[in-house]
Parts: sequence; C-alpha cells; structure tokens
Amino acid sequence: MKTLTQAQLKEWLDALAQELTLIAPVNKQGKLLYRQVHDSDDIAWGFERTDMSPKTWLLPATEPILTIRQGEQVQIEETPAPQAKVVFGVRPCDARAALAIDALFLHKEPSDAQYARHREATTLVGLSCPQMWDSCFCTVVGGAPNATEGLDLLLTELQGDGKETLYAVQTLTEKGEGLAASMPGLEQDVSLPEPKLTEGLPTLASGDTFRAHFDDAYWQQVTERCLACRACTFVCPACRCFDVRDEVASRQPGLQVFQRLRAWDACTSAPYRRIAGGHNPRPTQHARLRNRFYCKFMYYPQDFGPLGCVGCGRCIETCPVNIDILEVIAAVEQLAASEPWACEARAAAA
Amino acid sequence: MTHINPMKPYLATIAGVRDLASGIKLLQVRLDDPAVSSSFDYRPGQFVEVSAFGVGESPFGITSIRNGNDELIEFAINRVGTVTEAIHRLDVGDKIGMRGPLGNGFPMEKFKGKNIVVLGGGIGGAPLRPVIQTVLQNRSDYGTLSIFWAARSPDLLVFTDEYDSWRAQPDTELQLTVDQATPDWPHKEGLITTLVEQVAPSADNAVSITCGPPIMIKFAMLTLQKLGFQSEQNWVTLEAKMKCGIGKCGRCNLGEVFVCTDGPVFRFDRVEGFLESFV
Amino acid sequence: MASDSVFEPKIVGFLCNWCSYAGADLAGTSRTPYPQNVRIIRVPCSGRVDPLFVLKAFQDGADGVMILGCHPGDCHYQQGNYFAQRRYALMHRLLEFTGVETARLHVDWVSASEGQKFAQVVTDFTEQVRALGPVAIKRQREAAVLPAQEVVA
Amino acid sequence: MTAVEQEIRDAARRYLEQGEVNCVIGYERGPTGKARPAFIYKAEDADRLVWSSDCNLNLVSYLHNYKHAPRRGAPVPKVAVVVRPCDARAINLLLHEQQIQRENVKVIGVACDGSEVDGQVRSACQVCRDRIPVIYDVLVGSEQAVEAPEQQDDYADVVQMEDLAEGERLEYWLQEFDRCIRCYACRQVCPGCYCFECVAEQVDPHWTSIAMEVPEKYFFHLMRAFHLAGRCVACDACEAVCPMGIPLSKLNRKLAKEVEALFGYRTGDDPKKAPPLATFDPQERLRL
Repeated sequence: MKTLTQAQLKEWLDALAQELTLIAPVNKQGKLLYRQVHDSDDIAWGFERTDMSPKTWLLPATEPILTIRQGEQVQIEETPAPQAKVVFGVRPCDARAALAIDALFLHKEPSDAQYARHREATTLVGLSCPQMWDSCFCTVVGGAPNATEGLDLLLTELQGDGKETLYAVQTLTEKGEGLAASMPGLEQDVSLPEPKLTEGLPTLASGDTFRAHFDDAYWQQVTERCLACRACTFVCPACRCFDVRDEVASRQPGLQVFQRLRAWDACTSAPYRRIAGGHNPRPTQHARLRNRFYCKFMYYPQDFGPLGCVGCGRCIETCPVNIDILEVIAAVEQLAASEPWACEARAAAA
Repeated sequence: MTHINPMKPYLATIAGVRDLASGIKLLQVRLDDPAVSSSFDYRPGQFVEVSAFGVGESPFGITSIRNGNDELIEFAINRVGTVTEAIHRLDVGDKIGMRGPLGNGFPMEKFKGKNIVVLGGGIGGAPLRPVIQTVLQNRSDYGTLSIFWAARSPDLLVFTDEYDSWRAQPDTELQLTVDQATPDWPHKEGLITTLVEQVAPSADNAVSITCGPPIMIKFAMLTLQKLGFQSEQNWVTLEAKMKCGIGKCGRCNLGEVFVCTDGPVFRFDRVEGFLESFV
Repeated sequence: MASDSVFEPKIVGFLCNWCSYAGADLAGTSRTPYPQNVRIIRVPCSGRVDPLFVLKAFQDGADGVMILGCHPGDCHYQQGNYFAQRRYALMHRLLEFTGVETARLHVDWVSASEGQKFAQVVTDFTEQVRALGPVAIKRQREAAVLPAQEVVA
Repeated sequence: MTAVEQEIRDAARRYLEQGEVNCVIGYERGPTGKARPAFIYKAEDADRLVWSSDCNLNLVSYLHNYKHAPRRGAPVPKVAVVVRPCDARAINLLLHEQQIQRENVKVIGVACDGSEVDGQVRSACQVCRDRIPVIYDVLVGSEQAVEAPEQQDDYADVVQMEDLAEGERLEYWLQEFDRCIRCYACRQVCPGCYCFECVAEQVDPHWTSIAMEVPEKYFFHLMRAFHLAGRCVACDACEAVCPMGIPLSKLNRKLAKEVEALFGYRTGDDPKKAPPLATFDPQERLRL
C-alpha cells in the first residue's frame, strides 16, 4: 500500500489546486465547511466532523439548471459542466450519502443531468475516521468509520511513533487511480488501524416496523418541540429535496434572461407543500417531521435502495431543540418490542 | 458525456386560447420541433410540466387525446397562483415550455368491455375529458358511459359546449349538478355524491373514474362503495404539489408513493393502503 | 451607458401620491430639469413604504433609494409620514451598521408645490450616489448570463 | 437537583394537579445531556423538568402553538411556561400584540443569574440588567439571583462595530452571512416572529429569491432584524440556535440601542406600551 507523509500529501494537494478545483474543509469563523482552497495550509487539518457536508459540491445549495433567453426567439440553455474538482477530506459517511443520492438522481430513470455532470467532474478523496465522534452512529445504518463505499481514494492516518503523521492510501476506483498516479510516497506493507467504535447503540428497525408504527402517538410527542426550521435537512448529507423557480437575471429592451434556479428545500418546513391557493396537504408539523424520518428509514430504501441516513450525527448536533434521530431509532426499536403484533396488524389492514 | 436533461422543457407555441369557465382557460399548444411533436404520444390521465418563462413551472393534466396528425395538445388552466396567472396572460403565438408526458395515465385498454362511470368535480373534469373522448371514439369497445359532472357553481363547469355531443352518443348519459345553483340553472343542485346516489349506476361490470378536489374524492369513494363498487373498480387521479415531475424533488410523496411517477392515476385499493392520507 | 464612461446610478424613488408625486409633476410641467436616473414608483403614502421595498430595490440592482412624502403634519392620512419617519430613522442606522452607506437611502419631504425642491433633491441625491459607485449587496446574476460588454451598469 | 429545579417542578405539579393548566412547557434533559424543551401534561411527569445554564431558548415561542382551540368548540388550551427574565419580556410583547390571553398563560418566572455556554457567561447575559422577570405568576430562585450590575448596558460591542470603517463593516457582515444556510432556525425560535407566511417564503408577491446567495441572506437578516426593531427582547435565542454561529444579536442590539436612544423604549416593560414603530409622536423630528 502506498504511504505518504503529511508534507508529501500537502505538496500533492497544492499541485492539484493548481490544475483543478480543490475543495477541503476549512475553518470559517469556527465552522468547518467544505470550500475551495488554493493552499493546503488553509485546510483545517485535524478536523473531526465538519459542520456542513460536502453535499454542497454535488448538489449545490443553489444552482441555475437552465438559462432561458427570451427575445424574439426563446433559447433554453443548459448549465455547462463544472470544472473538474477534487473534494479532499470526505468522511466515509458522507461518501455513502453521495451513493444514496446517486441511487435516486443517477440510477432511477430519468437521471438528473445536472447532478450527473457534477458527479462526473468530482473525485472524492476520503479520510477515514479514527473513531466515532460524539453523536456519530454510522454503524447503526450500515456504515463504518473506515468504510470505502463511494470514495475514489481513502486515506487513513497511521498511528505515528511520534514522528510526522503518515497516511496510507487505498485506491478504490479508476478515477482514484488516475488521481493517485501523481501522488508521491512509498510502497510499503502497513496494517490499517481499527477505528474505535461506539458501543451500546440501538438497532435500526425494519421498514415494516416503521410502517406499522406510522400512526403512533410517539410522532406527535417527538414533534412537540420541533421549531419547523430547516437546519436538520440542510446539514444532512443525504437529504436531497429541492425547489425550482425561475428568476430574472436580466431585463433589457428586447431581451429578458431568466435563470431556472434549483435550491435546497426541506420537508420539515411548513410552506414546503403549500400549494397555490393556500391549501397544505401535509398540514401538521408532526406529519412533516415524521416524513423526514420515514423518508430516511422506510421510503428511501424501499423506493431507491440505500437508506436515506448515513449516521453522521450532524442533525443531532445541529437541532436547536435537540430532536435526536438516534433517540428516534431507539424509540421505534422499543415500539416494535412492546407491540410485536403491530407489523402484522398493519399488513392485514393494508 | 452528454446527458439528456429531463428538466429541460421543449418549446411550444400557443395555437389557441379560449375561456372554458370562470377563471379557467383552455390552452391549445403545438410543440415547435416537428420531430418531437409527431412523436409526442400520451395517454389519458398523463400530465405535462408547463413553464411560463420567468415565473416557473407547474404540472397540468392533458385534457385532449392525440388525434392522428392533429398535434394540438390542450390543457385547462385554473388561475390560482403565480404560474397559472402568468399563463393566463399569454396569447396565441406566445411561447411556453413543456416537459412530458409525465405520470402513468389511465389503463384504457383494461377498461374495454366495461361500463364506465366518470365523476368529475370542477377543474378535475379536465383530465377526465380524454377518458370520455377515448370511450366515445371507440364506442363499441366500451359499455355504457355515465358522466357525473359537478362544480361549485354553473359558471365553473368545464367543457359545457361539448355536453350535447356527448349526450348524443349511444348508451351515454350526462348528469350535471352544482353546489350553488343560479335561478336559471335547469339541472340538479347539490353535491355530486347525492347525485350519484340518486342515479345509482350499477356496479356490475363497471369501473369508476374520479377526479376532483381530494375531499370530493374521499366522499365519492364512500358513495360508490355504498352502491356496491369495490375499491378495485374505482380509479382516481390525485393531485399533489410537484416541482420536478420526475420523482426527484421529493415534494409529492404520499408515504413511499410518488404521485408524479407512480401516479397520478391509482386504483383506489392502492390509495387505501397509502401510509399518508391523500386528503 | 457603456461601462467605461461615467457611472450612471440606478435610483428608485418611492413618491407619495398626494404631495411628492404631484411635486414631481410640477417639476415636469414647469420644465425643471432633473437627472433621469430616478425611476419613480407612486405609492399612496410614504407610510406605505415598507423597509422591505428598500432592501428589495438594492437587491434588484438599485444603487440608491429615495422616499419622498408629505411634510410632517401634512399627511393625507394624518399620520403616515410620522410612521415613515420613525421607520427610516432606524433603517438608516441599521444599513449603516451593516456597511451599506446611509447616503444611498434618502428620505425627504416634498410638497405638491415644491417642484424646484424635487428637482434639487433628485439632483443632489443622484450625484451623491454616483460618487459612491455601485451598491455591494445587489445580485450578480446579470454578469453570469450576459457577455461582459452587454452588462448595463 | 438544585433548589430552583425543585421549585419549578413543584410549581408545575401544582398547576397540573389543580387543573389550572393543560400543559407545562419547561426544559428536560435530552439523551446527549443537553437541555431541551419539554411538554409536561401529567403531574407525575413534572420531575422530568430541569433547570440549568444551558436552558437558553425562549419557550414563549411555543405559546403560538397554543393560541387557538385544537378543534371548533373546544376551549383554548391553558399552558404554563418557564421563563427567564428576558423571555418574560416576550410575554408582555405577545400580550400587547394580542397574540395570547393573560388568563390562558401561567408564567413560572425564574430569577436569573445569566446562562452559560461552555462555561462562559453568554455575551447577552453579561450585559443584561434583568434578574427578576417583569411578569410572573410564580417566582422561583429569587434568593439565588445575583445582584444586577449597577452599570447600565453601554452597548460596547455595538459601539466597537460602529467604530469600524464602512468597508470593514460591510466585509464583516458579508463574511458572516456567507455562512448562512437559510435554515430559518433564528426565525422559528423567535417569539416575535410569528407571521403565518414569512416574506422570505412568500410566493406571491415573490419578495426574495430562493437562492442561497449573499444578497438574499443579507435581505433576510436585515428584514428580520428590522421586523424586530423595538420588539426584540434580547433573549438571544436566535444566536444560540444558529447552526452557523452568525452573531445575529449584534443586529438586534444595534436596533435596541437606537430604539433606546431615540424613543427611550425597552421591549416588554409594559404590555400596554406599544413598540415605537407601531406608534408616533407628531412633535418628533428625527435625523434621516
């Protein structure tokens, strides 16, 4: 396996930054965000969990998907493919989240062209976690701190013997191979350290269990404190709901230019489903918050394959009123244990 | 690599506009690209996303059937929000964008040989018109056709100019009702459910097809049940807030079902199994 | 209006229907010249002008916003301009605090008979905003969709 | 368990036992050890209530969920709410704005000695002069309340910003707003932000873009701050919940400073006094 020192890694990253867009976690007034960097010294080395996920670079918070020029003729232009970019320092959970979004945006017909362009242009260079941090629960949803799925390269920090930090490089895809070709380093036999796992986490109940407890009073109870903000969905690496709207970019005599913007949206906010005329088909907050959990643990896996949650724990840390998705998982597990007949009853009713 | 962008609309030109009812316009459009236009095939019950450039996109049920070489596509547009208002301001010759056809549509083949009961409420009549047209064009393939057409008031009834031609067909009846009649209204006054219960179409070898506001669908289903219709005989087309129409944006789900890609047409027994209520 | 010549600011003027709009009319009918940078929006009362309008104007590309109403005591609705006065006294200070020059927002009282004053206010304000250059908080979309030389300053 | 905690539990239990309220809104300990809002319906659950220095939301916001009868014909629910002195001002604000009825709300006021975050007294609490809530039905912890600082709030942090050059101030706010993700947590947590449809989300008219770009964020935060001019109670919940750590209270405090200087008004002193932007004085001539 190839190994390289931190100095070599920085050198390699600096070279990458010269030729393409290099994105890495940086510290912005105390918040760890994935931003473009031009110098590897700007990277927040030693970061744990970032405050925002690298989702921003695959499904940007706002992006024009079409440009519409309306003059004598109407022209509709697609947004050109983005420049090649490398995201460095992707945590394994976030890479699995990208796979979850792929399942819907790439593999479910029709695939989303704009997302596909971002995906093609992007290489994900992972950095495995030495341990599960506070609120992390990737192991509950099928991941691991050193999982390789979805990554092109995975770097693992080796236990140093007091000397300079050493990284072991796992090459996982052709894309990763291409990128690693320019990487300095030394081929040597190393054993990768086992990450430290958090014990005593709950077990995720099956989709059927969730189905059986859809109408449980628990959902109203857990929602009571919900403020109906959108923080949990925006920090989530796997939430993918969006809004689309045309907006004026330029208005001149004889030519109007509009952009069709796509921006993140959140099923937890009240206006999300409100339709013209004011009717809201999902009128209660408990139905909205419940939808978020059900989407992640039941609808998404059933409709598209992967779970809609990767256990990064960001929503737990971010929620202003401490609505804890891990507590929800545990509660559903408990509901299932206390009412084992519910699954069959629901199936019979349906 | 090039990608076919499902979010990119085709350009279309408005070929005709007429008032259908109070606040509702019928738009006839033709796709600009002849190749796209000639291959643009759709079934009753499918919908398209119509763009009013600079304002946005909204889903509308297609309210016409494809008639050989006549490639006009029709929608009924009720003025309720920003997009529909912008579309109402357009005129013949103006450009719109169109994506589709989207959704599943009615399985008209399956309905062959059956008696058809159609329940349309208000603008909900729009996606049912192609069903009626299909039955009438292939009259011998289907059994009797009973149309129950309702609206809040007489000026909100859609396709009034076609009633006579529908009635003129063999084995076809049309029943009209409004919630609030005007003095000159010659037909029934009251809810569509009352009317259906009075006329009591037979459930034998019949299918019902309903479109209207969710609350009307809910009560129509109860009424049909009373008349002996099984849920498997009842077909509905649902509405939901949609943005993308292709199952990505996550806005239209009822439980694990996406109205835009799995529907909007559902057999009612399936709807009964939805986790989330459609009402 | 090419970009290399002198900067022509875009100015949005919210004019009260009863006094200032009539004042502007008077300036027009008496052929008093004033800069054409101002785009006038007639409002029923200066009290109708929500600070939201000001922020939106800036966002949509205005470099300066002026709100003209009746003199205190002369409001057609008795009190609208008093509300406006309080509102914009605060708004000015908030804009200043967030780094937008207060000189970009001008609130003044112009009566129906003050055509001259209207022209003077518009002239002074236009020059004041011209000196400041373009506003920093406007959307940058135009540049993204038009070739550089076509972007109207 | 502290004495304050015990008093809160006792008050909650009493209210529920005597049927004076349907629900008590307080704090409980979440699974990660953080304090979080709790809704207590049964007297025996009152022991879930806690009080600690990280109870830094404003629970008065939740009263908006209890304004209306749950169904036609049912009575409007009666609730008790645990408040700090700053939160209590929001009760006066909502009373003035006729959002709540006094008879439907019981106020469990907690005498405050400032809440802490990570062992540091929050900046809002350092300058706060309130120790006893302006309105309460039950007062707890009064003997523990520390002396209020004699010195008046001098808005030193605001003045420091004001003293920066114009360009520096703009740069500062653009940097801060750049991080904003428009999650609207600041708006949702605020007791004074209760519009049914916020201008930030209104579709018709479409005030602001859905884009997460700095001009829209600037628009949103200024608009929000302005809507709270003379209405902000300085509870600082907006800043406490911001996932991006944006110093929102600076905006609110700037306006509070100006409102105090221009109109001599402080939010929530008296439910009968209108906020300054909802009233006027014909004699007044202000610098514009």
